[in-house]
Amino acid sequence: MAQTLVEQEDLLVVKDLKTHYPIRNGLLGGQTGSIKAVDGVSFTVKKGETFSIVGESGCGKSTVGMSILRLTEPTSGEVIFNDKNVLEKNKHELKAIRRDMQVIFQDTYSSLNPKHTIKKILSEPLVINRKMTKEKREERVIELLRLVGLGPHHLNRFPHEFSGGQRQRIGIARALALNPKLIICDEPVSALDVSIQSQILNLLEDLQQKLKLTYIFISHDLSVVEHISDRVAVMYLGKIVEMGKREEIFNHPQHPYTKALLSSVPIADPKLKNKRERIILKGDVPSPKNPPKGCHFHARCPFKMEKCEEAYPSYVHVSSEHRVACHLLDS
Amino acid sequence: MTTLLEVKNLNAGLGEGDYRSLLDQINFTVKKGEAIAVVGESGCGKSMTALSIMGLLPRNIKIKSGEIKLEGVELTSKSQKEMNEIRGKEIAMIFQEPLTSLNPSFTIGNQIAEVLKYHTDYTAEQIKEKSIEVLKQVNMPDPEEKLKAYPHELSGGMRQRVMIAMALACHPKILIADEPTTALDVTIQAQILELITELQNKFNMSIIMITHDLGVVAETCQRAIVMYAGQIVEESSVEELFEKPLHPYTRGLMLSAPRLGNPKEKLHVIEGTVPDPDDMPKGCRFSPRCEFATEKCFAEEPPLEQVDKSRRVRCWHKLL
Amino acid sequence: MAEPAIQIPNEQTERKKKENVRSPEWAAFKKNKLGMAALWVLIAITLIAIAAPLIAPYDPYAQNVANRMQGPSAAHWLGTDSYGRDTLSRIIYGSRTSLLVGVVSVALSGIIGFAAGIIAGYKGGKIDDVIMRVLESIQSIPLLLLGLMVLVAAGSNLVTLILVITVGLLPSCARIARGTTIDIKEKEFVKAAISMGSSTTRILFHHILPNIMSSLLVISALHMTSAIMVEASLSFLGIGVQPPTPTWGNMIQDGFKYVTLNPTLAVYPGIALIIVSVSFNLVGDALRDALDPHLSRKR
Amino acid sequence: MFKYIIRRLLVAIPTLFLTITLIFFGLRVLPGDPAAAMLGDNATESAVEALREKMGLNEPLWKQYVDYLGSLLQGDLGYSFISNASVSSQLFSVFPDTLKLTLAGIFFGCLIGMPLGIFSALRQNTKTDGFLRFISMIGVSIPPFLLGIYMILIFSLKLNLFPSNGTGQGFIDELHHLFLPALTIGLILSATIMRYTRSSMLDEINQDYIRTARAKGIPERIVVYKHVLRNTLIPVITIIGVQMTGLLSGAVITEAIFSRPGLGSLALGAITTRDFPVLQGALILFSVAVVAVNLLVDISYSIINPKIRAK
Repeated sequence: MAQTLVEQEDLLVVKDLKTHYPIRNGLLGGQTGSIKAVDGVSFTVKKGETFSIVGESGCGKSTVGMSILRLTEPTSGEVIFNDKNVLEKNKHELKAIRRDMQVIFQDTYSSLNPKHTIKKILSEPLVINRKMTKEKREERVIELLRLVGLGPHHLNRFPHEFSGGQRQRIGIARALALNPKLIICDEPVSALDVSIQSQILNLLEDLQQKLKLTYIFISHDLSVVEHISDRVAVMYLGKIVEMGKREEIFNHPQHPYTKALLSSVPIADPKLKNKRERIILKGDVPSPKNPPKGCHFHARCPFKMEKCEEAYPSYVHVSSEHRVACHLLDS
Repeated sequence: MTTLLEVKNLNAGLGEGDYRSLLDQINFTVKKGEAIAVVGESGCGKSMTALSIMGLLPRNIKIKSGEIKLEGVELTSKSQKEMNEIRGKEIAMIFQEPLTSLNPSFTIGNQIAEVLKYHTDYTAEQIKEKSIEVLKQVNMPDPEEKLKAYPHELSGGMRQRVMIAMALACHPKILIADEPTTALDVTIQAQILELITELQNKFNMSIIMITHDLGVVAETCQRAIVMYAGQIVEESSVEELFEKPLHPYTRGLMLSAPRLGNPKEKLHVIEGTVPDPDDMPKGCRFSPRCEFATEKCFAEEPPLEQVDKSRRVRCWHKLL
Repeated sequence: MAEPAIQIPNEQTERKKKENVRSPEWAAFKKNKLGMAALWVLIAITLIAIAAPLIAPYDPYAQNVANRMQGPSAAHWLGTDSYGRDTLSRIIYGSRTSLLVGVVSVALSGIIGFAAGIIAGYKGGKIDDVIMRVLESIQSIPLLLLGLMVLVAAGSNLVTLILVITVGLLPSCARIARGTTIDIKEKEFVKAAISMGSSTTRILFHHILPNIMSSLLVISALHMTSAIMVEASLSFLGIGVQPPTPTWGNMIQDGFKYVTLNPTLAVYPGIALIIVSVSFNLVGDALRDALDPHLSRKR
Repeated sequence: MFKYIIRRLLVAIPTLFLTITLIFFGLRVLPGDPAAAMLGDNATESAVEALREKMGLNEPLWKQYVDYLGSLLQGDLGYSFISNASVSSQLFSVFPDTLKLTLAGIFFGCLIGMPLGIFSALRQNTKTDGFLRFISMIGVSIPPFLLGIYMILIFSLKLNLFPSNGTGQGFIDELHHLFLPALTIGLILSATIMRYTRSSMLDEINQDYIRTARAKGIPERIVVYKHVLRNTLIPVITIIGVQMTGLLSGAVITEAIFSRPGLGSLALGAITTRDFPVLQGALILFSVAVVAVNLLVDISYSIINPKIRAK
């Protein structure tokens, strides 16, 4: 976990980011509408912290990550990384920026090229970006393997010879190869068993301290998010509904959705079973193809008011870091 | 409480020649009206245990020995045809992926009616009434309309409700739920778990909840069986289990999962991975990953020992 | 009724034996006896075709009117045709045409079709639409009739014949390449490569091509059969390779003319044709099984 | 669904247009002079030139193309160079014969292929399955003309069961004549259908919802016939569309071998006389047929499949 957050510089500023996917359903394959996967998201990530984005499937959390990297092309907005606007850069400049921003994926099978050995996988970023002698490169690859708890004897093996946890370690090593400043972790432990999950979470924390990394941690698992984050953003249907420091979000949630989300998590303690206050939401997450008018959450919200159906609430600052988009806090 | 289902010394494995053991000496009972959890990581044999009870093991996996008795009646010797009288009527099962578990070509109504058609003497009229009734029981909005819907027209949570409705249609004595909420979002998971508990109490139904999530165990079950590498390593009431796990693996599982409300500095780690059935460690199967392992653990396999009336553990160095 | 196997989700991961790790595909292929046998047959036939002048007992063009339409004998193992030419020698020489037409048209259609498919699949959008629409149109022209037309208009010759078959094979080459490219393009290792700064060329040659190579190999093997069959059909109709150059197609045509006198004349070259096309299909199928046991059922 | 059908129709039109364009340019861009080809090797230069003039080959290419499209729109495929008869009327007079043969072939293909595919899948990895798969492998590797010849050799010449040529008079006799050629096409199609049915069935049997059906305690026969078969056979229908070009080519050559009238025989006859307009007309008609059948298959698939229907 990161040190004190006061006075830390911003590494990444995201302003009003929108990523809309066209829906092609017209007669000649024309566009009839759009899925607003990410619809006006703003946040800043400070150097050395872990910023988490949490939400249910379809809320757009992964799209935010992919849009920052421009692996998915955003529709509008600003992504300022190290004082450079990522969205305005051309191919060449982008390549330079991307060296400092790397990504780790959920699916450890598809994130490693099955035809390449571990050596080749880990050498690739070095071959592309660094002028290095073969010997230097090999040294660096072994150093990377050691960093994630693997060894030189793994060099000539193929991804399918490893377990899921080991493959994720390789994915992390590859992301580290170019000494990035920011790593976007897209559900990095969701596909792993509990006992392996803790290995990877600990590794990520160790690496953060050792290498002064900044993480954007995307996950649907609130327990994992609480464990690893410094600050948390809760997303619902393309928008951030609540954002704040970890303690603020987990101990004093303000948005009804955050509250419901937290109370939905099953707790591994039978003694708490009947003591917890539980909010069970009615209905399903609406389709992002046509989100409800007004506050997107109003259809499921236990505290719905008239104005919730009419206008999307603007952000209310509960504290300097903690902001909430809910009409309940308007007054 | 009366014993409903009894699984005795069940062994199952893959293939004929190079036999690979997948289930080893599985022993447990399910009492009337209780919810029992089978917990473990992937590859520990929990789904295999469920499929053995249903008589639905894949063709290449065979039960080698052991008994499965439902109210004293032996199931393993029954033919597939005889098992059809039991499946869906006495024991029902729901699965992890509600999307792929429903046939995309038939309406919800058709798929619910099917269960009733082959297990009751209802007329078409009665079947329809009953179908609407079970959909109401699982809190499905506009059940009559939903009968005409196709699975792809419903959300994941709705589909899982349909699966549960289908399972409930004939009032089974046991419901086997194989990771019923793993594929669902957390707010939907809460809905479904609440529903399952509600139905268990309402119909005094027994539940075998197969899950990897200790949170689900704590919230929905009274008793738990912890499995590792094809064996039962611990059995206990849920309260006692969380109070004081006796097996190092159980303890490790509990400590390694981050828990809401106490963000600790460092997570506990169980080193290594679950062993491959091809290459099981000698002695205790957990020994290579166990922080308490001694020489005895590497050499001799511990028995599943009765500790007190309701607890059993398979370990040489129980964490008493 | 046999109880079909249910797939076991996550219960145990299939782990490949250690020694097969380097090339699990080749190891799996070797296990397929039928596929291996077919591969040997093809190797043998290729060698025969190359060494035809050394192997053939007679000159395939040497006529001997006194000896026409003979049944099998010690001197002529498969008898003689209506001009008294040795059938066996003509079949041996015929393999040259079949294999030449097959190899060249499969190679040509592969180079063009795979490239078009990979570009369509990788780039997507408008380019994809245009390429696919053109190929769809080609696909709706019956190849055999197109061949007839073109060969009539341009005169029968080997080059035109090969070009026609090449055009006919293009759509399915492109389709396979496009489909597999899209599959691989969506994989996260490609996204990772982009985020590391890989150029498009590098992604195509380092990441996509090696992963779709095996599918392209499979379709090429299956296309050999198609090419050989079309060549034989056109030659049978008398507009492919012209007599007296021996091809299996025109030998069958010749035999069919005298089918009442000596039916075996049409049978022997036919059997040769079937052996070769079955072999290519068997190799293709075995390859597919070896590459992806799940994919093998998709056809 | 209605929208889907309309969209599918709108896509078919440019495809058809492109196909016709490709045929036009394909035939003109390739080397060789059709006029010279039509007249044979001994033609004088002036005769060739006269024919070029008559065929409009001396016009600029774009003019030829516009004229060609214009007359196509009016259903005019030109006039036979040999008989001077209208090509379209010639084509349509023999079209029913080809249609009959093709439909009978599809009938045999499904009749043989589907049950064998199901049978083979239910006995997956047994000797029976292996044998059937090998047979189907030969089936997809044998060119139609060869199978046709062997059919004649065996059933007409050796066993004398069926006639080897002509169409016959009266319904029964016609069927008698139709049997062998239709079986030839059908057998080859059945090999593909069998392989496809088998693989589609195996895919289906491994689906989660089949496990659900079993868990419901439904009799195995219902599981197979209701849950597996329905989803198996729907996609099998679509391969008939995919196989259409092959089927028509098969029909052409089968007609030639069995000396039956039809589009194929007409086209083949036109080759010997070098009757260029007839050949081009046949090619266009065949291509239109392929596009149309694919359209029909897609639309009927969308009607059967609830997932597309919902759109």
